[in-house]
Amino acid sequence: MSSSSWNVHLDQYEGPLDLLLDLIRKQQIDIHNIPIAQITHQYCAFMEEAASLDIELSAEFVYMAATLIHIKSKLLLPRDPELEKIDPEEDPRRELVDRLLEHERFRNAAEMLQQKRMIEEATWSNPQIQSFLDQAEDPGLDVTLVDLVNTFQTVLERLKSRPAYSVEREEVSVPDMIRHLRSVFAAAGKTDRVSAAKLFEAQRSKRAMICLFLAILELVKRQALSLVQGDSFGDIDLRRGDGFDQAAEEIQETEEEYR
Amino acid sequence: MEEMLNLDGAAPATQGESDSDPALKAVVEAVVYITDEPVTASQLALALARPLEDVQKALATLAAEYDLPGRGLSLREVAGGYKISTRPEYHEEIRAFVKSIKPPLKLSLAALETLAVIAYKQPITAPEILEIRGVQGAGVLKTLLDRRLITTSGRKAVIGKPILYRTTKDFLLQFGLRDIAELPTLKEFEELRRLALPDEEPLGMPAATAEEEPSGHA
Amino acid sequence: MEEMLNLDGAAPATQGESDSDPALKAVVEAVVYITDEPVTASQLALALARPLEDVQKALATLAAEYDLPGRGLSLREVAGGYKISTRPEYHEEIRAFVKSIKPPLKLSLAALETLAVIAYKQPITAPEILEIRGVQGAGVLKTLLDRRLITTSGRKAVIGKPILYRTTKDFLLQFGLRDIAELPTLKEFEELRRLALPDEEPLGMPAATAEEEPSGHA
Repeated sequence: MSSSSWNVHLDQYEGPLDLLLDLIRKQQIDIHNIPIAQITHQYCAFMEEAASLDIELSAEFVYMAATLIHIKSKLLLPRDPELEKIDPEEDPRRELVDRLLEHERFRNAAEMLQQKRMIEEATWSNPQIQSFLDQAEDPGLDVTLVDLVNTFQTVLERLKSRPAYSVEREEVSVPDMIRHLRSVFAAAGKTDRVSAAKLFEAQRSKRAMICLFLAILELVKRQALSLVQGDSFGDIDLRRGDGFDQAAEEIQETEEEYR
Repeated sequence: MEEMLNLDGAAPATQGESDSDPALKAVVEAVVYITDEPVTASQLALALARPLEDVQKALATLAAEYDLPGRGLSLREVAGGYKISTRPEYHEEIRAFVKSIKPPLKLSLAALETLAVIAYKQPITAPEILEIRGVQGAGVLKTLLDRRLITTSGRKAVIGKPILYRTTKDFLLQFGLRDIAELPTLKEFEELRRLALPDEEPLGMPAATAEEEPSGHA
Repeated sequence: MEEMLNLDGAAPATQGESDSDPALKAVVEAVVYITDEPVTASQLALALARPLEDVQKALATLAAEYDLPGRGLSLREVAGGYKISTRPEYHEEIRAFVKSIKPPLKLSLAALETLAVIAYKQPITAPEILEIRGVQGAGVLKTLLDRRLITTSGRKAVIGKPILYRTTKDFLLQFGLRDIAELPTLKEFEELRRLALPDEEPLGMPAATAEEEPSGHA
């Protein structure tokens, strides 16, 4: 068997066991009596060929090559016939053969599953249970543990992608909130008015709310901000005063120093 | 009725078969079963590339066979086409059956998310759940409490003393867990996600564990 | 064929019917027809308030009747319950009429092999699977988990407490298996190979498939 006859399969061997099995079966070698020197030679030729074609073989291929060489050397080593009588050594190929046979069994099992699946794919059912079900029922998800884990992962990923100030709430501070207020007013444009309720509702933690409240208090104290209420029991709005930007900057600076 | 006798009684050996091709009859039965809208003889003839008369004959034979006693289904002509349906006389029993089957646990996405957060972060308060999910989910906790998937677990010693929630025994049962420690860690799942594992484990190593179990099914 | 004659021709009155109550058989057929999940004999017995043996008898009779030639449908046991479906041999003809084409379950050979290992050795841990397959790559586990073909099954009491995996009911459903015991034993595979070995040259059956399959699936 020339090495070129198997290079078409180069990328198809998922692991070294696949390759070995293929070498053995193709050459109709008795798996219980593998000519280890021949197989090792072919195996190494395959690896060289893969290397020459720049095909990256995984570490298991290298490991298997070492195993083969090890077995080969063990077979070459003469055994003391007297010792053999007392303690007959197991065929060094034995473990590998067992693994190969087991691997082959599962390969066959996989094929069997594939066939079963193909048959199943060719059948259809048309259950009519919907016409007997309560229409009002909530079309929920039929959940498993895997769904639970996947869902939690999704939640955490969403959490990561959210704006930073709401995520790391431990980091939220009064200066952060003043900065936030400035950007809110900047976005509000000429109206100069922002709904206080909406601002508070947007906060996702108690700490953020407290910081926002303190920031507003500070700005009101400096008359950079005023609270206005259209009618009694109406919504409270924040109105930006003239010195807003300057006062905000000052507070930020001093607060920053205390941190 | 005559047709039925003809088919069934008088002609066990020859005639019953001769007036309709069994293979065609089988295909026709399968197609009528699978279509939701009544299917007409000419639709069938066209799709199966068979003479219309043959298809009609097959349909008639099928209808007669479905009409025999001891059948729970009927195949009949409705609105110009043929369809299979359950016989009305068994509708009471069908409804009773549908009611009796325990529906699998169904949860909305919001409920599943909340449950996942509680499972991994328990005990946890409602504001903390909200914080992690980033979405307002009113009523979800109540759903989970009602379904006994979660329960309250004291109060957290912070301002406002919010209620803590944790998962229940029913939760473990539902998800086939012996205890909460069996819950796969996110890290474990993350590892599965990566296509090829780096060679953390030299190939030989797990052999010991594998060998303990060769008894399996093999 | 003989059976058919027996049931259909000779015995509208006596034999075919005598071994199961026709009314019960009819209800059972109607219920199996409507359900989307395979329905078990005990579910039926409970809901219909009938003895389990009677229901089992009715199911067996029905299954045999559906098995007769000239039928386009089959009523068979899958995943522990009974379901009605079209027969695979009419696949081509039916396809044109099916509205909701189920997405084909495309599994790589690697995924199928991993699935086979889990099916035969369950419950089994990821390192054990890798050891048997002789390849690194837990990526397929995630695929199998996401497709609900396998699920976690606690943890193994060894160092590191690795997660155990097992196949699911969906696995049985998607592969049309009654239960996991229906899988041929691994020994049987070996025997098949041994039987086929002598005439490997002319027919080359197992050797040929072993050679050609990887190219087909990969």
